[in-house]
Amino acid sequence: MKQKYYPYIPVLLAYIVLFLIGKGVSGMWQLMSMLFFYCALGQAFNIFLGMTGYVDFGYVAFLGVGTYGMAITISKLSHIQGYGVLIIIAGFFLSMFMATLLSLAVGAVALRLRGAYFAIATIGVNEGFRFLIEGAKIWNGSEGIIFMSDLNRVIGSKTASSLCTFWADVFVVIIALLAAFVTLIYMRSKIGYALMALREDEDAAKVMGINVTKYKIIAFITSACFAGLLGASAWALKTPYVFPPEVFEIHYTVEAIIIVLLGGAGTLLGPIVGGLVYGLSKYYLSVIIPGFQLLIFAPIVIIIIILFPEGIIGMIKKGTKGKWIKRYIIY
Amino acid sequence: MHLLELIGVTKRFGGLVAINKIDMKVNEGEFLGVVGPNGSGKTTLFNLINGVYFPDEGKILFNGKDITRLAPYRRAPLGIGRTFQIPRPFLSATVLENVAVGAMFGRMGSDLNIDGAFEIADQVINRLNFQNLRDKIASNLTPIEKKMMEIARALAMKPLLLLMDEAMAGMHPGSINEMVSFLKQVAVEEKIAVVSMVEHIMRAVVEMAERVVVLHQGSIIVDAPTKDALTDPKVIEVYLGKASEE
Amino acid sequence: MKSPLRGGCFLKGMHGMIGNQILGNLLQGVILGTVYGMATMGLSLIFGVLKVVNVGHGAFIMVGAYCALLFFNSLGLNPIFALPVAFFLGGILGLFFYYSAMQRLLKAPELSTLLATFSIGVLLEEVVKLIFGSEFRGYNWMVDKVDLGLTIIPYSKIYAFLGSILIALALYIWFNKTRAGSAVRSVVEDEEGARVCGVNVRSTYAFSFALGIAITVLSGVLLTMFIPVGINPYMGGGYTLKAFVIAVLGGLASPYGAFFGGLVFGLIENGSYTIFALIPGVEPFALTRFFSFVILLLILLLRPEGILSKR
Amino acid sequence: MKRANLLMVGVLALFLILGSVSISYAISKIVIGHPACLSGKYAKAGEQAIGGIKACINWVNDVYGGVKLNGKKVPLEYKYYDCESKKEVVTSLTGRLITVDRVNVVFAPYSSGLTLRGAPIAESHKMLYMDHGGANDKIFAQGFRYVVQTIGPASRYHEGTLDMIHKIDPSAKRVALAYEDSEFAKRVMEGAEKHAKALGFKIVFKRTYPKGVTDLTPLLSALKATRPDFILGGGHFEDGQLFTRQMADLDINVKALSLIASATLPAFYEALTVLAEGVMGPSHWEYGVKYSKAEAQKLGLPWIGPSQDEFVSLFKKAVGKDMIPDYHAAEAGAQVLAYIMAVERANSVDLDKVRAELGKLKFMSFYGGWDIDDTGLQVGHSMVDVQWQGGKRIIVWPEEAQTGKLYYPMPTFKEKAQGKKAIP
Repeated sequence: MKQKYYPYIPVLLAYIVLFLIGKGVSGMWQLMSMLFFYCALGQAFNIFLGMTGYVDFGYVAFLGVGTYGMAITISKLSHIQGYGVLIIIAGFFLSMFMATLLSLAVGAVALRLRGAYFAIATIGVNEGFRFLIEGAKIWNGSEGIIFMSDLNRVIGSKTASSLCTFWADVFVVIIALLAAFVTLIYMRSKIGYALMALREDEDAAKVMGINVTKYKIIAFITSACFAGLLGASAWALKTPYVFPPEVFEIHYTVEAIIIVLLGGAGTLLGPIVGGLVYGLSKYYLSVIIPGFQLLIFAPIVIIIIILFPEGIIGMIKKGTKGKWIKRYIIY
Repeated sequence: MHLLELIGVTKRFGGLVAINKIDMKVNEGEFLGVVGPNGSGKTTLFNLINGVYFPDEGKILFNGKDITRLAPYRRAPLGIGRTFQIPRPFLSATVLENVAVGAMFGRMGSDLNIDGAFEIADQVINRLNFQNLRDKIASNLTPIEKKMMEIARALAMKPLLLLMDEAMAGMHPGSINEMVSFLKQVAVEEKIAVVSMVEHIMRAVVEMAERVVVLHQGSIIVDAPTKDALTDPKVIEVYLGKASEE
Repeated sequence: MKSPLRGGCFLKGMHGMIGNQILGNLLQGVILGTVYGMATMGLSLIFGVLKVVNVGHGAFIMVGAYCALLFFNSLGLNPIFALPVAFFLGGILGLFFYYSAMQRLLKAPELSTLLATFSIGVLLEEVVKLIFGSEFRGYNWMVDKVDLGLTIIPYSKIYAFLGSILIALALYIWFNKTRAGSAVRSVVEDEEGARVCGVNVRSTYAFSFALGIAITVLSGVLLTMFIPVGINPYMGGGYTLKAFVIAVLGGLASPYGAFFGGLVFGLIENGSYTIFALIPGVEPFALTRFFSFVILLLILLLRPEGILSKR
Repeated sequence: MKRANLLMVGVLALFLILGSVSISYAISKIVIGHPACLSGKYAKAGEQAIGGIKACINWVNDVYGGVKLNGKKVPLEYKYYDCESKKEVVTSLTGRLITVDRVNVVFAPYSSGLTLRGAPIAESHKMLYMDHGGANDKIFAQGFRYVVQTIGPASRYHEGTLDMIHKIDPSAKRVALAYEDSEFAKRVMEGAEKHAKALGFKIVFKRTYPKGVTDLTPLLSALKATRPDFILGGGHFEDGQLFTRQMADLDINVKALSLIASATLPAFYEALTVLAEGVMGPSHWEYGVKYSKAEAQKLGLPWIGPSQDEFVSLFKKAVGKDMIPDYHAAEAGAQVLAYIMAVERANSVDLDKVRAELGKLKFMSFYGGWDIDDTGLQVGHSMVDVQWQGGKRIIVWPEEAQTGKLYYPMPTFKEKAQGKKAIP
């Protein structure tokens, strides 16, 4: 029964190692915090994209509302003195709540659609939502919210800056670990098998007695919640401002897709591997050949899609089906 | 009371009628063969029984419960299992996992945990004795192996009614007989009613089925014990009509 | 927001001024919409045949725009001459990307095809950026204007309008009157059937992809005849999103559906502005965008086969 | 062994003596830190800024002879990293500059967003943080004590234009505002609206359009119906081209058209050719402005730094290519001058003293005036207005910076099409 959770050990170790490198080697923390972000992004998106095979092209919208959730809480509650930490926690809750709400709305609409239609619908949701915010001047419209001063007032400028520079990243790591854990729990439960079945053959899955809609929505909401939290910490707390065009930038969705695909969709270890490979290559490409990263990266992605559709972990996993290494490490 | 009962069921697609006012009964544990040439509406009939389509007219009762408009995923737990004409395995999963999924969401599903499901899967695989395939990934199976796996998956659902769409097509006679005898054995033990659908009247069906329903252009032309059915002039006509094509 | 503008509007009277404005905008909408429709036919054709959504669609429009730009600025040639070249270039690009990538992804899940087409778009953008830089370019084709009272329309727009119609018409004839055309159509309708009827589906794939890209690049030229400025490597993104809405309006898998979808879209975008402008305290322009995506969702839910198709 | 001990004693003694004389001599150099945008989407502006900073640092060290501190001349040094225009990177580099490199002042990266990203770290480490690339006024409403601005705030971009028209054409009263719906352009719009009302203009149209818009026809036809005398607008690079082009298509003729960001760029004229004739745009600085020592004396302001031509040649040397500096370079350079002036007046690099002096500081350089209010917002620098005349960018406002007369009213699009140039 215990061994159920062994596959979590490598995940845990990976993040601990990254954390130690970041703390230990001077000047490394920033690179690590970037990697944390990408890994967490992949980990969260994997729960939906990887496990259901549905391509949500509007995923970044959930990070967006998450960012707004934190921004709104802090700027609205900043006048209350002496509850700093509580306000931050409240912010996380609002972020999660808003992300859940949006995911429910989107799920109710878009999850009736399949394949390309679903992808297009979700793009529509993301863009539409952004233009609604700008057009109807919701949450200050295009001017966004700059809440540094509020954050200072809430927890004091010293704490605020250590929040921006250190704790926000720690939260990201925690979110990543949580997402990974939930992924594992799902994989080892009926949810995981139901999702696998509907990913492979939705109609057959129905006939087998699987309530596909239910399981799709479970995965969708879970994934969206983590996205909301991620937005709240990696964007709102790390940069105390939010401008609509920045938080609904579709390229973040694409990055997330690449990470998941690179590491291996629907695998536990995939997002970390994908996040590391993507983050590092992106970082060093931009150091070596600033401005030409994409020119190199785009064809590489195409080649990977064609040659290794299962992603790095996916391939290893396939090779090790039923062997002990798979049961404990590659999952 | 009958296990399955279709009352005046009709299904249309656009203009044309696929299933025309069909009345049909299946008793617990019986072996029923549904025979009919291509396009006679067999697959549509199955899709109506397990809820892929809803009928335009008529009622479908299962164990006396009206399931006419019940979603397919709610029918499997009642005990309706199915195999497809072209097997539809979950390709990325191992054979064991495929079969286990059957158990997980089948009739016993609600009171089975993961491990329980895998035990049942193991049992079924052992009975069909293809342990050698147990940990193979479904995408690497041969078509026949896929069919076998699908039957195992369906049996793991512990169905009361098993709908088999061209289950033995493409198998060589040896394994067909094996299969048939195996199915009979299981069916008897677990009181499964098997509805096996075939395009042509073949020994397997004859041996297996106690009763045959012959479909033609969406309606039942004959519903009789196997021996009488096979000698029925209407049937012969239908199949002579088809003979030329073969 | 009590900007004197609104006061002014109401004083001048809704019906008179606002009415003319709406009509004028609708007229502009029809013209622009036709060009948009033309610019979406390629997307629909490719989806119809290969069941692949070309997320890099806009990048090919961008390539067309650069064709027109070079023809005018470097060769001093009227952009109309760029049309055949763009078509040819598009065909080559299409074949190249089909055989190098798409061919291997036909049976792959959406995840792969969407990401692949997106990456192809990025690749094009970066190559163009490498060659021409990321400045916003444009050309100034001096043509006369016609004043229709309601609004003024320069001839360049009218050429683009007529060009789009003619090309759409040509495609229509080609689809319905030629053998190759009907082969493509049969694959769209029922691939299995087509195979049985002896249509070479694989070559039809390659051909349709190439044709789809070709008319997309071509439409890029037409678009610059409508808007000859702001040409830069990343101009495509906006058009991709528009194309999605339009394609869905037309039923995603039908090129002519897309063409008329474009018309409708143009009317919606231009028409709704003046209406939204009457709501105090909002940014009407952003709302028109929001509105178009609402329509996208509604159609996907209620009539995924498009507004024009009869069920 | 023995020798080592002796040596140590000697060293200690030396330190004691030096220490007892005066601690303040410990400062042997002043370091400016900068998380610059060498790559990424702001690379162009970043390269300019670095060039400008280097140019002015070289001027200080070689021409000016270093920073006067307790009667000694202390050299300036420059320490910068590439932030890749990524918010993720700015944070850590700012931290590194302060904690590891121990710089005396940090110059913010380009853009309001990135500037905001670094501000909290600087603030928490009690470090002076000078902003030459973030125009959003809101930065200075966040309660930062040590953030100081050199770039003019967005809200003032169009003030000069309004003043100019107010002065030369009292009959032009109807103004239309049409800006991009972005954080920056919105600020410009608000500022313009406030100033216009103050000057008694009548705002007949006020609308925005979304980023990345491809067709402005509906907005412009609504605008046309309000018959404005002149139009202020813009936001980014592409929309300005589109705006002017479609004005021409719809034959909307006004006495003046001023667009932020796009109109001052060469690409603007290249794309529109004759249609761009007479179009104006505000800029923080353009090559050719006439700010000079004499000018400064006339206004009673202290003058410091290189003359414009000196600056340009220093800049070319610094970037190592024949490139004309734009306002990104000028404002970054001017910021160096502002800092050393404050240090000299404070006669110390102590944060609070320097900040206090910056608060009082008022001076002119090749970049123009420099003066901040008590929130740190730049109020002393007025922008110049540039107009396209015969394919050249002519500075037409303010008068003390003029390189040519304003062509007013702007020729109609028909006249332009017939080849009429906006040359007075």
